[in-house]
Amino acid sequence: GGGGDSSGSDTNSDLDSDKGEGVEGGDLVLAVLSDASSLDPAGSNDVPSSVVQANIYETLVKRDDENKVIPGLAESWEPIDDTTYEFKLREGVKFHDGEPFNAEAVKANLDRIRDAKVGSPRFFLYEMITDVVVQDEYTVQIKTEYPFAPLLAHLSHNGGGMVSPKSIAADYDAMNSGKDAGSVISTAPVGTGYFKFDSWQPGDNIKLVKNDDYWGDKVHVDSVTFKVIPESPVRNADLETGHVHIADPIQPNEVVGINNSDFAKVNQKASSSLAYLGFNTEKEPFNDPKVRQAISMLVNKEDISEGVYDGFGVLAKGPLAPGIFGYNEDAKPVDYNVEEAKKLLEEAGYADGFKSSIWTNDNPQRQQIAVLIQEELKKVNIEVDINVMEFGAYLEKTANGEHDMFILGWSNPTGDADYGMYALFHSAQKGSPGNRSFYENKEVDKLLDEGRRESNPEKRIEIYNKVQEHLIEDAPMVYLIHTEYLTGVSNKIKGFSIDTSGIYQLQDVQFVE
Amino acid sequence: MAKKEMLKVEGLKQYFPIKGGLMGRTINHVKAVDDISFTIYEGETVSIVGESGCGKSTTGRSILRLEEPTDGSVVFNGEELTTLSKREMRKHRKDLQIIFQDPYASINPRQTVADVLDEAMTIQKILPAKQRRKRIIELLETVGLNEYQADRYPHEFSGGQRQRIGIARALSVNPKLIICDEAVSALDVSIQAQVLNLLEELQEQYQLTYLFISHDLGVVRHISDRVIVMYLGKIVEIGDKHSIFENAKHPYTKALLSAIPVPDPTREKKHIVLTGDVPSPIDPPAGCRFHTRCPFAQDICKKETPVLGTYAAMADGHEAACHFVEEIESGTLQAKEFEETVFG
Amino acid sequence: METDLLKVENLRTSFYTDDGEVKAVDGVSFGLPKGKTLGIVGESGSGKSITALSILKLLAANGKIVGGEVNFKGENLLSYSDKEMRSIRGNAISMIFQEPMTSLNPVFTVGQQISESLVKHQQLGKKEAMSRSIELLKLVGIPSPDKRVKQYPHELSGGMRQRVMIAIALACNPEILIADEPTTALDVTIQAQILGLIRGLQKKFGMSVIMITHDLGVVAETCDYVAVMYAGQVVEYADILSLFQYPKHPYTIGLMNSLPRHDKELEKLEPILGNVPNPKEMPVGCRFAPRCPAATDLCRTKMPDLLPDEKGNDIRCWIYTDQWDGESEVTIYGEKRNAESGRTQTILSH
Amino acid sequence: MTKFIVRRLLQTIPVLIGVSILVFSLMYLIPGDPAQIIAGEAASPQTVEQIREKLGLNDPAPVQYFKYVKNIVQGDLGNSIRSGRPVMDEIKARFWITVELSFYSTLLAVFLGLIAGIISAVKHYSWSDVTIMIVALFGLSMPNFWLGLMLIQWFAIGPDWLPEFLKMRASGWGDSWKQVILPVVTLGTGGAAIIARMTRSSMLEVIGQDYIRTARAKGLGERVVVYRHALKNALIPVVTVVGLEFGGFLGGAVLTETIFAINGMGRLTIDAIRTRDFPIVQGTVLIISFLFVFVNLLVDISYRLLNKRMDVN
Amino acid sequence: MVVQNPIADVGKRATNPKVEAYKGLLKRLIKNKAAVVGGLLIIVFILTGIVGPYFTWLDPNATQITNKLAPPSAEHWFGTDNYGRDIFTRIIHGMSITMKVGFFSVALGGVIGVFLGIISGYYGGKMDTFIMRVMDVILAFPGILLALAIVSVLGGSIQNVIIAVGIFSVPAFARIVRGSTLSVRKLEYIDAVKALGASDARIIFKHILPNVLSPIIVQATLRIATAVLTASGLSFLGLGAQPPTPEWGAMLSEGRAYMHQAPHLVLFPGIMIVLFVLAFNVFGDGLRDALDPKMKK
Ligand SMILES: Nc1ncnc2c1ncn2[C@@H]1O[C@H](COP(=O)(O)OP(=O)(O)OP(=O)(O)O)[C@@H](O)[C@H]1O
Ligand SMILES: Nc1ncnc2c1ncn2[C@@H]1O[C@H](COP(=O)(O)OP(=O)(O)OP(=O)(O)O)[C@@H](O)[C@H]1O
Ligand SMILES: [Mg+2]
Ligand SMILES: [Mg+2]
Repeated sequence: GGGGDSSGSDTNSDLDSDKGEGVEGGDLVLAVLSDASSLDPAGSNDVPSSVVQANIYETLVKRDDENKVIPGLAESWEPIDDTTYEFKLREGVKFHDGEPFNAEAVKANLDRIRDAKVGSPRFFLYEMITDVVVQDEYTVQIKTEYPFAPLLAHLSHNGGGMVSPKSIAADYDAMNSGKDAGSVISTAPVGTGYFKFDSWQPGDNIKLVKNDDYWGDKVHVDSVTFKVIPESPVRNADLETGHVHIADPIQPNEVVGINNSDFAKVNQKASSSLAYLGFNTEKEPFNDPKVRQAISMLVNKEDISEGVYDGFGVLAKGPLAPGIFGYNEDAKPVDYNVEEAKKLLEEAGYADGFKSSIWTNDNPQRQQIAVLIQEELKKVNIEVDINVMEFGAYLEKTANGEHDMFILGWSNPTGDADYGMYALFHSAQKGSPGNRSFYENKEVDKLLDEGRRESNPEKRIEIYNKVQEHLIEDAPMVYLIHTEYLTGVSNKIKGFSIDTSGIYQLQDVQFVE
Repeated sequence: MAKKEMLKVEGLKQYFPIKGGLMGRTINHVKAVDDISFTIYEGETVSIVGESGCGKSTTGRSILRLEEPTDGSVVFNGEELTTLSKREMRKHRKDLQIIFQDPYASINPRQTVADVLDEAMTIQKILPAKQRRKRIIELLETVGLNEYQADRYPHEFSGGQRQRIGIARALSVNPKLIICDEAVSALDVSIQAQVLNLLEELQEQYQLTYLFISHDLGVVRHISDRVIVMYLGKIVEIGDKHSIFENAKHPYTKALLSAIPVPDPTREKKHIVLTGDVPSPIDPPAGCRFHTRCPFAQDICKKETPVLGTYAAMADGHEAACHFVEEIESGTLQAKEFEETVFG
Repeated sequence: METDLLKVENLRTSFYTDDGEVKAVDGVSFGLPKGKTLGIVGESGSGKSITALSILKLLAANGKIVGGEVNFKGENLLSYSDKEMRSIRGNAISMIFQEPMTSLNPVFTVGQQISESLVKHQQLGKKEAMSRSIELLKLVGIPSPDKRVKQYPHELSGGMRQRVMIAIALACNPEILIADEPTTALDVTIQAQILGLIRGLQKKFGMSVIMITHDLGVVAETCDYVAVMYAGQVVEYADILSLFQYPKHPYTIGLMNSLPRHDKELEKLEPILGNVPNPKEMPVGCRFAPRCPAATDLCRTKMPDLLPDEKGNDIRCWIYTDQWDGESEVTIYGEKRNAESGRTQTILSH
Repeated sequence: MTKFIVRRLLQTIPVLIGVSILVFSLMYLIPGDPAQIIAGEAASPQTVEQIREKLGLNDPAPVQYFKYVKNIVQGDLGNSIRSGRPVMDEIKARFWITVELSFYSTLLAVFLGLIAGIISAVKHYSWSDVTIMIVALFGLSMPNFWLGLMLIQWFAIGPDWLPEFLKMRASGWGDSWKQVILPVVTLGTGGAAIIARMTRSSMLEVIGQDYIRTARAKGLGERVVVYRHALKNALIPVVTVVGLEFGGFLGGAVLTETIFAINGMGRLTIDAIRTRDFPIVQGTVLIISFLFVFVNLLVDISYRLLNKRMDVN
Repeated sequence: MVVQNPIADVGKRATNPKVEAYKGLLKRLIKNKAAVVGGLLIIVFILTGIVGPYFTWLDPNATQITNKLAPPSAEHWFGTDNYGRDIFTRIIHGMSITMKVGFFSVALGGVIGVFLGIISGYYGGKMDTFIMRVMDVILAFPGILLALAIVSVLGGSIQNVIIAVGIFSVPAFARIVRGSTLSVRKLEYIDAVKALGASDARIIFKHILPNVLSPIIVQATLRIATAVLTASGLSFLGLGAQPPTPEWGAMLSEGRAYMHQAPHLVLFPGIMIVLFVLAFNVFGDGLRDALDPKMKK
């Protein structure tokens, strides 16, 4: 099915259609769910931090809306051999502190994020890098341990944001005097981006100001403030009363109301993330693929999409969202089919159903999904309890494999199939790295390893298509939905968009008259 | 004398710690009872009198080990009580009973009279359960209550009747000695007389020994054989009641006796009025504790604590703790600023 | 007999409770001549305090004066408005309460509490009032009064607090001082101080005093006249000598005989039998009848009136009326009394 | 007095030690590894291990606790796991917001509560008494987050006809009175109700005391009796309640802060618990507990100022 | 032996005294109009909680996405929620859960608190100091955080909410009971039974406990109110009952996302909580007045 397909497109242009002329200046206020934890690209790995960092730092390469890698701070690049990439850097770029951006800076950054003493939560992005070699002022080579195809995608990740070498040095000095890593960089972030850091009231707001010395097109607004407002009704109230200009996220059920209002519209954007119902494939009865398939057939994704997301989402066929490199257009999703499911259960010896549980964390959408699935499973006498856990406990317990079924999400900030599947399904990644289904399939392992190393994009697509077929067949999880980012955008501004990993694009935003 | 010693108290001290200062250390003590000794013989009534806070009740409570004495010995019926374990002590409690002042507070409001008495007998295993009811009714009759009142709750009785229940409870375990701590003070005069008479009759009937604590000298004179006068934790005078009431030697006892209004309008209304208030037992005055209010006080009184002694013109067993008993008696020592007041 | 400064006639006060009406005071009559002391004695709960409070109209919210008169200098206080009453209270008539511990406001200094009356009734300034307070404290015998005025009640001993209460009561030179058990909470030696003090002040200022107590000793030593109360009523009103020498009412006799005394040895106490009647279930006839050894059918069915005798003392007992239906000589708690039949009746209460 | 204060301050030490042990062991017992949480849903074991090592989470619990206590004694509450900032800094930013919020709420509660309570007591059993007490009971029975939501619905979003000047700001704290009112009302309502009831019963009780009768016996007017003699005494138990309420507000501000997006200590603590940011949780709990104890110390002091009787003990 | 004269008897009725004692209490309780209203409400709540679920004609958990967020109507009295479940039915089914939370958490906190309070008050000394310091710690510890921590450790479920709220209410009971124990312990009848040789256990259970019962009962009714509020606060923070349990606090918390669009989702559970809490507050107040002899007029 494809109930949500059409809504996957970017509605940006509609949004701005009858707005007036843009003006320069103004303070743009965004209401966000939670505060950044660190403004050091190596300091955290959460979305709230990323959305701010993306405006301060730039990466060597970027991805466009079609997920194609495009130049960032690197003007061009080429593979030298299987394990070496060479980058030509943009010249004349300066950090906010006036330091020049050059190959040394790239090396300093990539070395830092891999430094055990720094203990970066984004280490995993670059753990395959063995060396960064400065060729000349504007040329740098990156060497990896093994051929690693998604390297460019990984470099486009926020974790690859370039920090001023002066800050890095200062940060190391601070570490030597007993401070935590990132203490300097996070409190006074210095990048090359179109916004400069201004102030941070932890827990409340972060303010960035326009970088007048930016090497490219400068932003229109004078400053941008990310204001933390955890409660949805309050975000909306502020949007309505004009205290904020962008409210993120909007609850699906609120979209119609806002779109009908005269103060704001909702920006929809398909995300690259996946919501899924995972099975503990090492536990009875979920070690039987038939049971997993049966349950997959019992999950009414349409209902979930309608009921939980008010239709704002793309029904998932497999683990990858449309648009991600490696997405299999032709994959046959498991369809809702109660009869077939009953048959499968019978074959598996569970004609009379069984008792089980679904775990989830205190995320309202996941809870709602759990409730709907619980109701569906009742139809085949599968009695499930819902167990809502607080996030920390949830992650730990699912990593330990204490669960039966669980609902979780997986986002894909690199836009590459490897990121979307390796951690989730490779048997080497069981538990905390991401494979909380404890799924193990030799063939899939092999394919995933190959996909990483293969540098030919065509071949990679082929490999990943195969993986997806296996994954649909084996059903280690029920692929539920690729949600949409729903962002309330005030009628007072235009030019706003958001990318598939949820990063706000503020470069073109301006107030309208 | 062939009198049998029933209770012998020696060097009894009861100090209550005062917590305070930093970290709630003990910073001081209330010397409620400070080294007192006396003996009670079988079948007699000994009273303790004295002003509020002088340690009368504490003496009684320490003897019963309701408060663990700080120091001293209490020999009851030949047996040292202070060294008994709690468990052994519980067995001995049968012989030592107590009746309290407040008829409203001294019975559990949630027990019927029968419950109260039954419990007492259960604890001390006085009778098999079946025979207790009969005994309860006997006891009630003994104290002048009726059988039909056995199943009533305390709130259905008047103060005097409650006091009778308290007495019945004390009697129920066949004690040898009963401590009556202000047992009649809360009662109206007319009821008080009923209860006093009852106590006297019971004493006769069961050869009870009473330690009678009261601040009412009229009652004390009526009921006692011997009297102990306490002042600020110490015994200042002790003797048979005639000695005390007719031949008091200690200036405090004299003042005490003289301060009481006499219900006889024809009598001369002269009183010795002590100046000042009773000092605090926390920091009792050095030397004789009474010297701060004593009209005869001399320098030595501020330094040396007088001991109990029998002086000239005092009967056997009559002792007073004053440096100047004889001088005052003979008139060689005159009172300073001795104030006499007339009420009417 | 002098004219009475205060004359209470057939005062009746009731409380209205969940369980119905409680007739706490039900027929109280007495007179208080100027400069004299009247004692009110009686058992706990007999209505002594309520009588006093009724005079000043200071009853709790659920209490109400339902009858009688309180004549002060010929005017019935019961007809006074609230405002008029306030000008009497603390001024012409003042009162000392039973409990020195709880009758002073813990959050104000002694000085503040004394001054209040002065400011209110004598229109003194704050400063004057304070220096007058110091004088008053000196008057009641509190040492270093200039320091004490600044202290709070808890810093004083019980005896001192009671003196402060007296100072408050005396502040405006009252004509009548009502002392409701002013010494019950105190030790005998302190009691002696306080009673001596009140007596001395009375002599000095010539005021009349109502001394409420249950202690016959106190009465004997301080009073000129005595009203004996029983179960809400005055049962006997007499001058002090008559009362002690020849008590007439059986209750008074019983009371005297059940009193253990420290000044002389008594063979055996003669207690009054039985208990005080429950205020909710008062006997229909004489209220003392259930406990009276001489009670007859008449006593049990009809309430006697409070009637004057030849000495001008009042007595509420059938024995001393011509309606008496018992023996002409009765023995009450060991005392013999002759019935006085044939006397003319004049009803004291109108 | 100084001695008393010093003594009371010292008495708080065992309580704070208890609190620190409690919070430490709770944090230790709670499942959820901070390193794992920082690393997120997709964390390679190496990444997690690196973080653990960095945070010193591999030490045994007692070692961690003593390290922690040692640092506290030196005035160092450690660094936030999540942000790496010193806990002191993290708290400082929010501390005054929560204190302010609690303070204003207490002020409102006291103001409303006292007025209502006095009226109620003085007009005992009148219709105004009954009305006030019914309103107070409702105030007491209302979940305050619900009240907060309702207030936002009515006064922040509001119906169209709501005049502009009545429209309050739904989020944040303190830039204008419009950002203050809703949270303060939300937090203060329950307290106002409690104080009103307390004041009423305390007034009624005091009015029955002997010394009130003494005041009347002096011939004082009813107003003087009620407002001078009774109120000052009646305030004593009320002060205790105020102290407890203020303490309660500090902890209870969690919900209010969450709803109104107020960046205070409550929200910080909740977020920190969620992210297993141990040092922050320990720091905030310690500080909130300390404040609670401190406020109660203030209560005790005002007790003594109001009521000199307390000196006896 | 004959004692002078038999004493006149006070009352002549020979009714059962136990009944008499409680009759008085009941009488005073009934005089308090608010208490009667509160008591009746509680009875209605209890009855509904017990039998209500048998009389509802809809399944409280049956989802019907097509009919979600329906406003109140003849068919759905209180409307439907975001899954299309009938709110009225859910509220009826949630009644017993709310009651369970209230009763059991108070029972838990009460039993522990009463025990600690009695021990503390009766033995005094070091034991008392220690227990009371621990209580201080719990009191000083921000309540909601304590609950949060407990629920985090044990996982979110009704039982754990009960445990959390129960522990949270321990200090209140302990303090009150300690206070009353201290005053009861001073009463002379305690010394009297001690002098009879009664063991500590007997004194505590037979003589102290029954006499500190009335403040406990009052505290318990008022605590039930607080407990329900605390529990709903926990649900609001997402730490309460597990879905799809129709616990009112959880309903409220889930419904808040739809506040603008479908206010009935928060209105009805909110009102129910207020009423429930109100009933116990009112009743507790009345009980306190009835048990307090000072209020006897
Ligand atoms: N448990 C206790 N802790 C501290 N001090 C106490 C304790 N019991 C009694 N005291 C103090 O000991 C002193 C003597 O008290 P006690 O009760 O024995 O006096 P009393 O002579 O019986 O007085 P009263 O006539 O008022 O009953 C008093 O100062 C009292 O305050
Ligand atoms: N507010 C009240 N409500 C109901 N009954 C009351 C009230 N005040 C007093 N009484 C009753 O009035 C009666 C008389 O009380 P009163 O205080 O005058 O006694 P008393 O003679 O002063 O006793 P005591 O010697 O104990 O002070 C008592 O039965 C008492 O119970
Ligand atoms: Mg005593
Ligand atoms: Mg009285």
